Amino acid sequence: MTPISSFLRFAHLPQSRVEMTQNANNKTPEQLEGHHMKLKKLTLAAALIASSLASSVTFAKDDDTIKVGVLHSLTGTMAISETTLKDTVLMMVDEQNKKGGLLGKKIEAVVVDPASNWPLFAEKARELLVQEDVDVIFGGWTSVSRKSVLPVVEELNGMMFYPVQYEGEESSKNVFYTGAAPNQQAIPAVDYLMNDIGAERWVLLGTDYVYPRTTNKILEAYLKANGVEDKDIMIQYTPFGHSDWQNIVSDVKKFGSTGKKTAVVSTINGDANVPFYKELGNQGISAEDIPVVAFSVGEEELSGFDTSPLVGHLAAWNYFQSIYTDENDAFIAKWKAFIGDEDRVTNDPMEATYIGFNMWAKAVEQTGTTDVDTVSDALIGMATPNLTGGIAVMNPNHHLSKPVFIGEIQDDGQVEVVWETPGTVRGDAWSDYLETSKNLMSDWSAPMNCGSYDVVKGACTGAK
Amino acid sequence: MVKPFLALFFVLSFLGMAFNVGAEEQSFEELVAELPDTNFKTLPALLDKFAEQDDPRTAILLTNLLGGDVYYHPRSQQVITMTKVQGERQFIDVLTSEVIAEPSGVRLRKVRVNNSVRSHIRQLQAQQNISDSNPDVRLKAVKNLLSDVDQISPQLLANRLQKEQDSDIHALLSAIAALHELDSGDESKQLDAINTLRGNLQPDVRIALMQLQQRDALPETVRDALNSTLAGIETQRKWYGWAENIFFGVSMGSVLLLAAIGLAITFGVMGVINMAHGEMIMLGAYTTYVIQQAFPGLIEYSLLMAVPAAFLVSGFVGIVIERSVIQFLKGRPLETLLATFGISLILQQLVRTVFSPLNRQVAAPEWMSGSLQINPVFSVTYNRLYIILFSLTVFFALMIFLKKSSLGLHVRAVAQNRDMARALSVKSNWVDAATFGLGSGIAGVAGVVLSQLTNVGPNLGQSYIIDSFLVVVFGGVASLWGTLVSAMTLGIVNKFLEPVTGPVLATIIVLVGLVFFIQKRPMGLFPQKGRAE
Amino acid sequence: MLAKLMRLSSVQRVVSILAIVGIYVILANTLFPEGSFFHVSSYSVNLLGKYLCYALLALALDLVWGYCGILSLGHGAFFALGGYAMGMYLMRQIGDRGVYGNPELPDFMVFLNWDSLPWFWQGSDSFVWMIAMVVLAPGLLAYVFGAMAFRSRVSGVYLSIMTQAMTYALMLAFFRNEMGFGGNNGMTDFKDILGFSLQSDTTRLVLFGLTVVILAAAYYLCDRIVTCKAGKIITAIRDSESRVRFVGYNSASYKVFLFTFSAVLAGIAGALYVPQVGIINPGEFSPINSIEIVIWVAIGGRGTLYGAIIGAVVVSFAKTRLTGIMPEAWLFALGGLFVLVTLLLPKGLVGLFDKRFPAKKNTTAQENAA
Amino acid sequence: MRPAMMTPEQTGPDTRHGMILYMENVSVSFDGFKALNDLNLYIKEGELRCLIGANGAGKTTLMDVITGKTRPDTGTVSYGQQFNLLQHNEEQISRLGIGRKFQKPTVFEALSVKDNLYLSLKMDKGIWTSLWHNLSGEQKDDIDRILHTIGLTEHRDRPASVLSHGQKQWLEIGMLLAAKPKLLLVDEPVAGMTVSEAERTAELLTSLAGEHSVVVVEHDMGFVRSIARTVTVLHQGSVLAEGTMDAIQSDPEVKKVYLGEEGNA
Repeated sequence: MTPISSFLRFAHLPQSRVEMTQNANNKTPEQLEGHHMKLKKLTLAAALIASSLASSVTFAKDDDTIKVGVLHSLTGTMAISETTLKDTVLMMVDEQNKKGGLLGKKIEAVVVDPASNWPLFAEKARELLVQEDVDVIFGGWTSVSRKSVLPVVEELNGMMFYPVQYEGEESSKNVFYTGAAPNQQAIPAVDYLMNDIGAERWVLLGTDYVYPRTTNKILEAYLKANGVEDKDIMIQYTPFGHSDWQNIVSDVKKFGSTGKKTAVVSTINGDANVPFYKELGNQGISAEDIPVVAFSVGEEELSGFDTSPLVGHLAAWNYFQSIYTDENDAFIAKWKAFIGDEDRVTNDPMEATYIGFNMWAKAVEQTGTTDVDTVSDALIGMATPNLTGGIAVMNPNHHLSKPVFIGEIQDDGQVEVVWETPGTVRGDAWSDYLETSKNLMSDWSAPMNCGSYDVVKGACTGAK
Repeated sequence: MVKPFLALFFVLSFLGMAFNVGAEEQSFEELVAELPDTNFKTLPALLDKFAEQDDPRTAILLTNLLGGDVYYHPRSQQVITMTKVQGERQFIDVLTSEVIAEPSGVRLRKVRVNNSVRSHIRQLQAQQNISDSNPDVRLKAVKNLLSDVDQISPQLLANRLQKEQDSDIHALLSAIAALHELDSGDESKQLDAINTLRGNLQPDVRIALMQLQQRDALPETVRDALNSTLAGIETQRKWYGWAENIFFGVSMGSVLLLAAIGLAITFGVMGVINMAHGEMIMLGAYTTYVIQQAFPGLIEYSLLMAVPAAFLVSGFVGIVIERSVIQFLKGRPLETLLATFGISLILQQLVRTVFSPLNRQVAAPEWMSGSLQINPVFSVTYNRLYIILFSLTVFFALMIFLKKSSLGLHVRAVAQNRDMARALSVKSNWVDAATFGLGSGIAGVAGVVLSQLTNVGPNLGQSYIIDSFLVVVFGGVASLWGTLVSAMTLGIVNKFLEPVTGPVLATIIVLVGLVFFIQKRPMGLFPQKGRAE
Repeated sequence: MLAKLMRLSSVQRVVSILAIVGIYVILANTLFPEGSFFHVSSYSVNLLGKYLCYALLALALDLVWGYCGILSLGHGAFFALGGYAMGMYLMRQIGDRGVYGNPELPDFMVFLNWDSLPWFWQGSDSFVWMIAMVVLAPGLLAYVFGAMAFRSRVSGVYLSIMTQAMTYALMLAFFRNEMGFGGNNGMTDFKDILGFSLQSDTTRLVLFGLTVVILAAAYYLCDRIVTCKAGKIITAIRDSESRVRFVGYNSASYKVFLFTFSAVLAGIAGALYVPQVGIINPGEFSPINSIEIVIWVAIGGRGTLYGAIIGAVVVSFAKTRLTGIMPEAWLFALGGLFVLVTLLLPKGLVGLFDKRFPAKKNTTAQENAA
Repeated sequence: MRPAMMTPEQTGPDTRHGMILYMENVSVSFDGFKALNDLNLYIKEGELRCLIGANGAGKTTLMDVITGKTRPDTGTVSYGQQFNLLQHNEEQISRLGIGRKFQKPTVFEALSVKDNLYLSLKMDKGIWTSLWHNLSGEQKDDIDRILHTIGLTEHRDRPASVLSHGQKQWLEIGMLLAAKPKLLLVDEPVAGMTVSEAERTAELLTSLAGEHSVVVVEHDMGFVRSIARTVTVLHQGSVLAEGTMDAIQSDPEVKKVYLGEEGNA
């Protein structure tokens, strides 16, 4: 029996229902017969559409492979940043397979394109987990993409590694945050500017979305706690992709010409950075007068323009390509070979992906399974080398311990470290400097098992 | 009892030794050998020692350190400068000043400098350069001193004031002298100093005056003079603030104009809802990139070459699009939206495939960098200045072209009445292709300009398409003058709103204003005139 | 035989197909075990539900564009407003299950240190309020915008670009955190609706069924509108507005009515979309989204109501499949599809379809019934 | 929708002085060109008036002014004694009972012939009525009668787009009839018609006069002669002469500026 004929038989069921409704419409028997034929065809077509939607279900899961979902935008506005991470995951998978795969199985990367479209992120995450049955997802860049995916991975009990620095104020059982939390980037950077550079006046510039808002809120609270007055803080938000920075840069210049050392903390998002820095260079704001420290500008962004007018401006990350370690040298060499381009650079989210992948692989090796709960438990406390000569540790709050580096931009687009934390800093899911979250903590290990535990109330807030 | 003496002796002799060692002049070679072991804290002291020497290599070393070009070999500790000469890397041994081969097999380690080291180097240079024979170097050095006037001794200052011939530098030196006097505490000297500084717009001068104002014990006369001088400075600053805003507005307007003017032709004149207009801009920007890659030695001229090249590339693509797609959609203008949207997706992905999704680096030529300092509080950046001039040039060239050339005549004829033009045997097919090519080509030229301002990436076009449509519609479709006025209006309004409302709200207000404006004038600023319909 | 087939009017056809698809999908999802050839997975139900929301949105646009010549490049705004109304309601249903555990305020407000709900959130925890807002928010915006624009006789590209400016301005406004709608992140992590968990398959199935029913009802309504006398006037306005005025019709009021009705449909589509997709954010206001709606309608076939539905489903389906199958080249395929359809199928996909299964003219069908 | 509009439509123009249309001192200019120049025109109730004049004499502009398409720079236009037409827009003017047939036949191409007439019927034209409206028996009869009058009965269900030029002219006249206007403005009704068609048109227009006031703009002097009782000659935006056809033809002024130019017509 072919599937089609079985379809036709099955098609009787809804058809008779429709006949009844049509009868109520006083159709002649003749017309009804017409309906009959017509409806058969229509039913067939409808069934085919519905089944073709479901077609992937019929793929039996291949037991010889472990599937890794890659959920990074390859088109649209975020492709600029995210494509690199897709390639990084592919490189890691490739390498792992060369080492013989995992648990004796090959790893297969399933790449989809959520196209910088946030609802599509949720849809694609569902597709990866349900249709493709992947064991883990590496993906996301923007906060909103993560927020969109979050309910899906929680509902389907998937596992996701999110490799980008973010605003914190979140902790999910199913997500591992391998990028920096604000206390691993923003606070140390401000400390450096305050103590080593002697900054007294502050400009907080950011794109108007949640990461800059949160970061600036934390920084504002932090600065005030350190005795900075309101009049010495200027906060300005711009729309996405803002390209005309003339006034703002000029305002910064004026704000900085009062004799007090002024520093700019920039949480400007990807695309708007190039016009911002170009304007900065052209209006002649030198790093020695008004240093700008950025949290979302790395080697990749800097490779998109000529950095010579910007030498000395700062960036704060947990990794720089310029750091000399054997692991890093090897990683850079491998990356350049994999991508086939001598001029490609590496950056912090790539390191975060690297750490995330290695941790996951190690946890799978250790537990001998890809079961999400088992691997999750094993991941807590897991330690793997990072690329900067230290050890990354996954904490019970699903955030990493990382070193923090402050670097100065060079004219070749690289960033040279000028300051670093003595050891690693433990990522904080909930900021200590915010009224709303200072009493919250996250611990996904037994017995607490809670993403937002209120230490004052002694209860787990939120749904889980 | 002996012990303390002994201890003192040891301490003293140790200090003496240290002093002796320090006093002993180190050779340039010895100092260079210390470079690899320095850090940000120790480097400035080492550089001071370099400065005390008279070695001619020091100046070169300082310049290279400033540029971050000094490296050392991790094993041999050989100190090397690595610079790029015409895109090629060149390695020079610091001691011998000779070009050497690229050290193989190792990543050279950098002698790292940070902002404080760099500003230390600049001050070392300034102290040396204040007596330099080149007036430009002197000017830079004196400006550098202005922010910290105590770096220069009154004797040296008096000496320089006497010798200095250049009036600009002399004025700056007198300002420095006046700043010295401000602190003197002598009433008449202070008054003289304040009068010297009257009308001086240097931010450092203003700061010094404001600091003086903060002091409690000031003679009445000094305070009066101080207040009036500061008030004068503030008034001037306010005026120049306005001038600056207008400049910003015009400059934003000219960017909008450039981006929209091509669309004014394809959309305004031909009626094609050209969603691929942004991608034509993008192609122009990528053309600039390709030109710079092809002629790495000619960065200074790359833009001049890119303008015609981008015009041709985008124009050609435009003609191809017109011939292959749009010509079949005559009389179905709304469907051109669909087709050109498809084309725009394809072009974006094409660029992504060919050039990678990453932004490409387009260098700014020297003459486009920096700013023209009109006075210390008002400067205009060169790139914006050239862009204003360039976009107006393009605009008027296009106007003249449409007025005088036969193609222009045909374009206008077809735009006004297609059937009539055809009846008069204007080959409207050919005219359409040429018009679309012209509009696309100008969009490409806009891309060259935008490559100097923003990201050169696959999404470049997307960020300008909406603005372009708004500009054309606000101005009145099919009116080039309208496009000019509309672009400038939007730019200036935006730039005057922005300081008050912030950029996000400014854009929203402009958009809502536009919607209301169109209710009043449903055909834009410059509607097409005519009796019927 | 063919003659008999032709008797079926398009409205009956579409409603039948929708009923069949709806019932088939629901039954196939519940009756057949997973892994069976006939099983339609919950994932597919969800996806299909999303397509049908898009179809409703396309239907709304086709009504104004295909029948009245109003090319709105801002219909995404109405869709998003409906979605936001639903999102606000769903947000309030989270109650104290948010991360900060505040029973009253959504998480993002707690984070912004707001201590009480802003006025426009008052009542948002009521289902009835939500239904009212889903209709009123897009409806009022469309009414005000339409009343201004159509009375001032803004038309053609001017109108199109103004609608685009409208949605663009709204997008920027909703991006602002001060607006109180969650800024760039929008609203997400919804828990339940009317007490039913949004994660449960049954709720999903019910939402899907509801979407089918509403789409069918909307189709029927739209069909009624375009075939009644007002519909004829609307078509006449599309072809020669000034003539309609000389015949004595206040064309502006017809356009305002149609535009408002269409916006309400779009808002309902948005409200159905949000619980099925799980997120609403300002990206829905982006002008590109609105252009996409136009593309669906054009691909399907403008001026035929079922064309809009076909276009929305086909393009969305293509996007889903292509972004999975060929993640790096799907834009080529999609872009190529747009160009080819425009060139080869000026009437859209239904142009193909109509030649093979020409539907009986609606007008005559109606007359027979009368 | 707008019940307030019902009243004037029901009352109709106040024609107690025998005049249905007053145009006084009307001037219109486009970019300096005076299309109408201090024009005065009065139309009596039930009158059939022909307007003639060279191209650019202002005939179409005059109609535009009456029907609200163009606003005059100066002057007054009133319908009956009580309606100042300058305060009304096209659709209101139409509902007041002024119908217009355009120079270029404009019918609703996508609609059937019958629907073209249906839309033109005199009735409430608000959106709510239109949404729920079904043709009454009386209205169906009206349509059938008009279809018969204009000779398009067998084309009733065909789209108007397939009609010939002449048929479209007829349809447009039919649409005018359906609207039952008090005042008809007819711009070149016989352009593109055969001789016999033109004759029927002349007959129709003549029969309309009396019950309706009719203003006809026409170039075809033969046609004008066949229907006209009073002829108004426009020249450079003003009335040059007014009177019977014979009087006009013997007017030396007219001869000079108009017939002299197009004397062979």
